[in-house]
Amino acid sequence: MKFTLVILGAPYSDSASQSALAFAQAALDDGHSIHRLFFYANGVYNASRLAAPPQDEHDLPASWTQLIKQHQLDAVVCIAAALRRGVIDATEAKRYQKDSNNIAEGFELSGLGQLIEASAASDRLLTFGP
Amino acid sequence: MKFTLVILGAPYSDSASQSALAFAQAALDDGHSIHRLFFYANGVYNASRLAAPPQDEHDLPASWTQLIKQHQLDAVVCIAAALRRGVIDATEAKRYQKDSNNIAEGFELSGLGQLIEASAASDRLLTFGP
Amino acid sequence: MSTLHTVNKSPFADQTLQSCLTLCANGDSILLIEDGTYGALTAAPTTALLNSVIARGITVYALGDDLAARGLHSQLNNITTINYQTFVRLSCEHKTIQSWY
Amino acid sequence: MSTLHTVNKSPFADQTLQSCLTLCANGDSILLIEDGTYGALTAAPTTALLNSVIARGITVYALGDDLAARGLHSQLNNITTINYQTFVRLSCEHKTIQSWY
Amino acid sequence: MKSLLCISRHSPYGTAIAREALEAVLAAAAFEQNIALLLMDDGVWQLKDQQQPIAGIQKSLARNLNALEMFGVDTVYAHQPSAQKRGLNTAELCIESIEWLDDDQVRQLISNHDHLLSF
Amino acid sequence: MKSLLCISRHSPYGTAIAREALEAVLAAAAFEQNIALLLMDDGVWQLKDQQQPIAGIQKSLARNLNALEMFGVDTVYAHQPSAQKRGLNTAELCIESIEWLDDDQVRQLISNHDHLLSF
Repeated sequence: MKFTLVILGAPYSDSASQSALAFAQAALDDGHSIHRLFFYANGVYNASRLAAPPQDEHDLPASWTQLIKQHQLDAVVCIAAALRRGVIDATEAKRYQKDSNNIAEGFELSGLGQLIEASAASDRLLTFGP
Repeated sequence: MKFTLVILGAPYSDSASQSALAFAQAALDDGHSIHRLFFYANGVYNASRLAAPPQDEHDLPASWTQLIKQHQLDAVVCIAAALRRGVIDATEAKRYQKDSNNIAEGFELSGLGQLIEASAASDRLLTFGP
Repeated sequence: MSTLHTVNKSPFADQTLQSCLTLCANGDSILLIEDGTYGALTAAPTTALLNSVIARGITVYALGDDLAARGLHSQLNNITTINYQTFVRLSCEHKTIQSWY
Repeated sequence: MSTLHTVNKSPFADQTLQSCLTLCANGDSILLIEDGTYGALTAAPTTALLNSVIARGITVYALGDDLAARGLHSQLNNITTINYQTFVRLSCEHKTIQSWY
Repeated sequence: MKSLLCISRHSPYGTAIAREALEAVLAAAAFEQNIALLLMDDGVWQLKDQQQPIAGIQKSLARNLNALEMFGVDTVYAHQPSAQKRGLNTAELCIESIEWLDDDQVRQLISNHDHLLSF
Repeated sequence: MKSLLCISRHSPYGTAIAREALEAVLAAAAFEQNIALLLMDDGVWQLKDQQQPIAGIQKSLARNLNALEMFGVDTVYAHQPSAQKRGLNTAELCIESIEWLDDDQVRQLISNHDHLLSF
């Protein structure tokens, strides 16, 4: 089956991101495909490459980046939610005259239309709430 | 009176930051002093300089930066909470081999000891929860 | 010395206001902020407990800005509407502040 | 076609599980995850409602990883413990998934 | 075309989730998708009239609700028992075209849609 | 020296707030401040024995609670009615030195401290 997962929780403060990651891994292990990961609301914080958790702690953003790379997943971060929260790429940094950016490899900023398109193209849509 | 405020909520997703800012302004207007602002848990996200909310929306991180500057406030961001969440300064970026940083002007990364010291030095300690 | 309790969660969704009302002491004050202001409504499940707390002499306040944002103007319990300046004053008048969230 | 309901909040703190149990339909399934697993306990305020839902033929599951993290091994309601693989399978077997949080 | 139902269960100003739910609904409508909105639990507070957010600090959520019709979302569904439990007077609402549903009608509405967006 | 009471009301793994509360208590103890910890509401779940967090993903909170004594926080206070309401068996706990308080004793504890850290 084709899944789309919507992730609404930040990586460290609640469990949504961790549960979504475990679900995504289980779905892929089972031979299903993931049409899109859509990071929205506080979920956009998962797309930062600047997190540096202690070495004995799970690095959730790094795990997402790895999963996305390994399975060539489409990982979209809602651009409106991300700009409000300070998750930006080089293009937006230039547009808003910010001197740096923080988006991690594998994530792409795009609009809510990507969520709508994904729901139309997927067999199952799951939300992981904060 | 001398206040210390502990801010535990992210700037956009819940109301803690907005309430704390309004309280801080009212306290300063009333002639009280703020010994320290301590940003902890998801409150550390207030210290990012990369947020770019729409022009017709309140820019909370910018308002904090302005208040801190105007009143020369001591604004400490818990370093352990911030590193886990990807809020870092130039020093930590170098230490963790990150290619950029995102902390806003006026905020300083430091340890939980700064919260403990502040509580000892303040008449009142208020927490603004998520 | 007494405590100022702030509560920021809706009593229709969350047990927080109920816990606060159960544990507040004589001489304390309670301030409803953010979604806690839904606790000012007579329809709230906490109304009986809140009225018994008020009857004990505990004053219950609500932040006017937060009531207004939510359109809460009518059918309110016996609660005093205040602004941030009064919130600051209440924080000075009580020794400690407990935030229930 | 039926719905899989996931619930991630503790019924001791939050009304979410109660709402889910009130609105689930015959043929649906319920999966307790994260702090929702506290709803598996017989001491939960939602237990009577949960048992009536089970009696209607709705199956209630709980994620084993989340039960184990919290040390919830005993005094559980009549609930099936599952892993993420079964969570994926349940998502396939129901047309829609409603996340209660 | 698949039908989408957005279920919005949270109050309007305490968190941003109600606003972000409405933005998703508006996006779906703008892309001419079959989208419906169901408000329940504290989500029905979004319907309260006379919302007066702090000028320059908060943005009105009632305005987003009012924009739905313009984008072609003609009906907003709301769970009647949620409103009743909260003493939300159905004569004091910020939008007009609301279809009130009881428990069974909510179950029916959910079963009539292909996907749920849970907020 | 001012006395600090940390009130921790949230469950151990659903959010990070319980862990960050314990880290604040450990910091206060490390700086040799007068600090006490009170667990209530879902915060009493932190005391449950046999917590088995997912290896490599979650970190044990019971370990942080056990570290308290080493840092000189001798007694952890817990609200007995919160435990009773949850069916938390006081024979199945992850630490030993707990002082159980009823409602009145919690009020007394709060009034005996100069500052509260609310988690």
